Amino acid sequence: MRRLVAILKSLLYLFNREKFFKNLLVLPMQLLLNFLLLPPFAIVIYLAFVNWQPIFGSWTEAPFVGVNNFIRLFAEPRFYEALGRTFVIVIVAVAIEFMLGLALAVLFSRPFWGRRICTSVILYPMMLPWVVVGFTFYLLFLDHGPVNYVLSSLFGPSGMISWFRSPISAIVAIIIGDIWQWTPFMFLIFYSALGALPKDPKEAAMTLGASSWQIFRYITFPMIKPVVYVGLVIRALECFKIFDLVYIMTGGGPGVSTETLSLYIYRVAFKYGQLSYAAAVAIIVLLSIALVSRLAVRPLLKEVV
Amino acid sequence: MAQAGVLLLRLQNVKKVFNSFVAVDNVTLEVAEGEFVCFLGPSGCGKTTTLRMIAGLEMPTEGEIFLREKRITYLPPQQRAIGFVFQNYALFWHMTVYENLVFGLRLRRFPAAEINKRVHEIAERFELMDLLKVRAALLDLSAMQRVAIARTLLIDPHLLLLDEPLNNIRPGLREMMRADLKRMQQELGKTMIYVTHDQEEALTLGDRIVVMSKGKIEQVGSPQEVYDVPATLFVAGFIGRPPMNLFDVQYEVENGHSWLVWRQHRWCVDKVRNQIEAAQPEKGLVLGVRPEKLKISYEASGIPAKVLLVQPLGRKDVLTLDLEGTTVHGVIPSELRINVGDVVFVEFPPEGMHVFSTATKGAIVHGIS
Amino acid sequence: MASVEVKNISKIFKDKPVLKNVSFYVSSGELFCLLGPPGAGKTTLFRIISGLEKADTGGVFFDGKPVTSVPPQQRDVAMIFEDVALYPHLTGFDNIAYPLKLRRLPRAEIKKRVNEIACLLRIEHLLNRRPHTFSGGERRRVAIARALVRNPRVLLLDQPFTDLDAQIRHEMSAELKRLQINVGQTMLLATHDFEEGMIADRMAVINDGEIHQIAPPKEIYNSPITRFTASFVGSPAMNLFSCQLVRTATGCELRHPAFVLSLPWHPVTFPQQVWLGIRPEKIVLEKGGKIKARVEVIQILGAEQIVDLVLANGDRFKWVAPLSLSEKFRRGDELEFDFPISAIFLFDYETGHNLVRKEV
Amino acid sequence: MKRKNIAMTARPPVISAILWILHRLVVLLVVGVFLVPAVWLLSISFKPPTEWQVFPPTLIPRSPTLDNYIVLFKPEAPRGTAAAMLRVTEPVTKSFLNSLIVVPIATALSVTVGFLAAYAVARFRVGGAFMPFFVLTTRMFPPVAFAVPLLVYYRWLRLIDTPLGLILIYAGFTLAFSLWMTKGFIEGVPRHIEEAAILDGASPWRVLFTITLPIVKGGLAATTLFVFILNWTEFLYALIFTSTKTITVPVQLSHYVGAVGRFYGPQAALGVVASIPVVILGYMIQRYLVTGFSFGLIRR
Repeated sequence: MRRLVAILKSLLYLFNREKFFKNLLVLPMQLLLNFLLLPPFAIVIYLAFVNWQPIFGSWTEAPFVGVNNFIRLFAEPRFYEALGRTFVIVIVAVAIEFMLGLALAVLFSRPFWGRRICTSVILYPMMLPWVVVGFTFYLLFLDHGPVNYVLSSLFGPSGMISWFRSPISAIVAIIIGDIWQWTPFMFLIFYSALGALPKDPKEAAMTLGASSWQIFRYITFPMIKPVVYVGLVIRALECFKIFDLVYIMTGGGPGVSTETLSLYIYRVAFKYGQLSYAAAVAIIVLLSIALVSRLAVRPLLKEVV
Repeated sequence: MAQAGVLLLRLQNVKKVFNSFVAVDNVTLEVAEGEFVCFLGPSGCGKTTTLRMIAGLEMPTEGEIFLREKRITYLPPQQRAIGFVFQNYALFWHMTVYENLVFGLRLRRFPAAEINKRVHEIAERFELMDLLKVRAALLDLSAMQRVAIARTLLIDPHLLLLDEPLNNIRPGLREMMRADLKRMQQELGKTMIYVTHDQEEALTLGDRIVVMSKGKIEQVGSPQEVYDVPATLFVAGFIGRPPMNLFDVQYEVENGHSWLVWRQHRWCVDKVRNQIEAAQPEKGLVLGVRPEKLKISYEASGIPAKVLLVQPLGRKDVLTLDLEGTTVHGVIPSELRINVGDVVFVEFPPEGMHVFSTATKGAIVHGIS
Repeated sequence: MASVEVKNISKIFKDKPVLKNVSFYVSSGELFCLLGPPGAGKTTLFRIISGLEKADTGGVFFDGKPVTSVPPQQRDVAMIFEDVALYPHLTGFDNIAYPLKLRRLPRAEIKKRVNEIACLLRIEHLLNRRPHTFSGGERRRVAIARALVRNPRVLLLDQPFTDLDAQIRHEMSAELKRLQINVGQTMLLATHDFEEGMIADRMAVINDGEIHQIAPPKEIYNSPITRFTASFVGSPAMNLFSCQLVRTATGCELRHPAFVLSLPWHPVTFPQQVWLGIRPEKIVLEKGGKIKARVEVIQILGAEQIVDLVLANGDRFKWVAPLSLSEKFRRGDELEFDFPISAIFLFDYETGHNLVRKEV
Repeated sequence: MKRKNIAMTARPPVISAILWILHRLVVLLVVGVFLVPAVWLLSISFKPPTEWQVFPPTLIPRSPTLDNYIVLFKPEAPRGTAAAMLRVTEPVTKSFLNSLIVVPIATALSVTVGFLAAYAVARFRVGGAFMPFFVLTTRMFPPVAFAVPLLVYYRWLRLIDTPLGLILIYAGFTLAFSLWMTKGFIEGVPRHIEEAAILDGASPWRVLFTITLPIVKGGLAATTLFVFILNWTEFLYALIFTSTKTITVPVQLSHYVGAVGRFYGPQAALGVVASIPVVILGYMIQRYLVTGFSFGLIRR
């Protein structure tokens, strides 16, 4: 019995040593991520170089076709259109969200009565299920919905637009929906950054004679630049993935004129079942995003490390 | 009651209340041109709040502030041209030292050549020449402090306010920087108001010291006055380290003579009898004697006391004595060899005996000789 | 209570030597002070003694037995950090009881010992309150109680009182001395304020990871063996003048641009350039004295006054004058001083070591 | 040095009063704009079928009704024309049940795994400084690109349309947020407190669970709620990896929009019901979000 206790004690001792403790902490994360990430990486590469569709039966016997899928991808006009459309949405939406978010953060930086309630009203869109936001804006932009009502009362009946008929107005509707849901995210980042700033430098600038605008331009904004950068990078990458809003509001229509990259991949893979081709597209997208985020994060790494 | 010299700043019944907490209570003060005034008091006594009201960073609830007889009570800080050095220096961390220094001048649209001349002039005096290109966040503490003062001086302020600037600098370096600050102030003749909780710092720096407690001014006086003639029990206890020894004594008149009695010891106070009697001695008196003034020796000529602790401080030793049950502090030159456990004799020097009224906490008489 | 010995401890951090071959011995129950400027390596040394960090070379011994490989949990060392580090989510009682709970002591005994230590440190009123309601002094007392309740072999205090008001700081160091006498606990106090360290039985002056001198505080004050120790211990710091050293028949002569002093003795070794050191309070005001200086700044400090003087060549030094002399001079006066021979120290210009005297 | 006073336009009190009012007006306008969509959704959800398509659209329903909400949970309840028109197949309760099973478990798994890993990263620099950014990039990839291989992998593991499958996906893809936010809160705990506990004799596990965890439990709660919101509102993976048995609320809503066509009442009602939990949770953690979101990049 005594020997058993001795073994147990040394095991416990081993168990407690820092190195063992350190690796044990990270183990669950590694297990989960490896389970979820590694096999799919292998599969997507395998799929991209064969030609397989679920209807052809088991994917293990699929014929090897080399880079055909990639060739087809780079020759596919619909892919480029979807990519172009996604870029347009990202650039316009994120730019407006950045300006609105910053303006709101400055507006809210000075305390006023009821600031807490107003802040929570501004933050709630971010929490909503994307599908609900999509559906709500779908209702708003209906031919006889409130938006057209406002337009008609302003510019008369001719001012009304049937939003989901023409591609441009459909995309504008989508962008407005995205702005409404994600301006709060940019607001939150700027608002917390302004809050975290030390107060002393601003007061010092005041005693040196700086007006509130000069304080913002020379002191406040430069100091929150790292956070602004992070906010923009994260929001741009997140917006690039836009799917729910488009799926609910326009379903990619009219025709494929508002189809974004994610919707295109979804259609090709899960509607038309061309999984090999979709795998090729997925690889290209994954690689480009990895490159972009690696580049975008590097200046930040220099700053933080 | 400002000293001789042109009146620069006047505070009149200034009061500041932070939702029901009275931070500053009816402060009236005058500061003359070229003076070095120290606000001294424990943390939370309202000294920093008063400083911030002079700079315009806080607005008083009541009272007025005048700068050269011009009312500036509600003027924003931008228009007061009053320099403020913060406790953690408040430099523009993302800018270089040069950009910090020129910030004020650029706002005033000074010509570039003029700015350059002035900056290099003051960088020379503050030994910042080789730090001009360094980012403020990477400086060491004393450099940060020098940049903070230089930056403020460059806008040639009416007066300079400093909020415990030497607080996080280690003792050895701190003495040197105090002497530099004092010398620079005398050379530039710039009026300064310096806030500190360290009584030694206030005594060595201030031409005049404003002792504050719980938002009120306890006493305003030269370092000599607040040390030798403390106006209240608080000032007596706060100035001087180790603090003044205090004894509850009774006032008795016996066969024509007036005595202060403590336990079975008595001291004749005939010379100051009328002052004491004018302050209702029956309400209770407090006798205060500074540890440095106590005569401590082995000859049997005073009250016996046992030495509990010897705390050497280099050139002098602080003794903790048990005088008939009450703890008393004494100070002796370190050459005098006294060690723990000895019995020594303590004599109260008549000229060093301060008498306070227990009721009003105010001083009645200083020295009964 | 255990004795602590540190042998040839060296540590390089990011290829900068932080500790260079540090050795000293602290007997059981002694209050030992480690005095040095910030960045001298005090904290790193304490982290090595407590086991939180490993030294590159050298060993740590408690009562002669090596503990270098013993993990911090079993080394039974208590440390008070500069930011005191109380457990913010526990009450005063639970903070102090935490180490005892880890040792699975019965509840009754924990309660007894916690109350015992609480009344020794006069903090009974803090036991059922949370740390954020404590004042600076109270936080230190609870931390000390938490450390002493388990009678650790060694108590390390890493600059515990630096951010307290001056008044409370000296009360706390007196309190430490009182605890050392009552409890007989071996304590190591690290500080950069020499006044705080003067209550120790012995003091080690450390700078840039090197021990300059180990001796009782008074001995270090009166006979510093290096220039650094002389200037670091004492407030205001010792005045230092760089002079040429010339051998003469009767001893030696110190040539300074503003004055010349002759000494009846001369040092064993004869460096060309030396530092002349004299404590500010040892300087004597004397008509006809050799040293002429102009009064620049007078600072009155209660019973004394600190006078800043500047020599003809611009060198500055300080003089501590008793108040009784205050009427004798004002700012701008030219005064004459004499440096008493017994109060003079000579340090080698390069090495900074005190030069050994040789009576002629 | 001649003193140049500053050419400052002193703001007379009148202008600052106007500014004050203007500031309040703009705030109200902004709040209004953010409320309009939600109010419109609510008003539709209380309107009978007749008022769904009326032009000009009315904000306050003339004859408010609760049918749209009732029909969600009990489609067979014959309620005049509304039910007949709806022909809704299955009730919403199943998708709510699925969501209430999958989302909490996935959240708990994600935060637990994330917290443990965050502690290792914050305290022992495991994986170097780049590790947290690597985990963040899992968040960068467009989910649909990742779903392609995952679908084949899940079919092979027979995890499609199973709660376990969805739980693993949700936990994995919110791990980045769990790790990032808890790391920020852990770094808020001064190291000395943990070292004091070590010297008191506590083993590394005991330090983690009796000292660090209690101090950061506020932040941990906020992270849990935030991850809950992310999982509750997730749509794409739920759409692809579930078909009938484990569909979640967002997928149910998309089916509604597609299949039921112009029946905006019940769709709006489901939208409102799906949003209520997350809006409440969002309000509760607002304070933590404001502090947690500056990514610790603001410093001297």
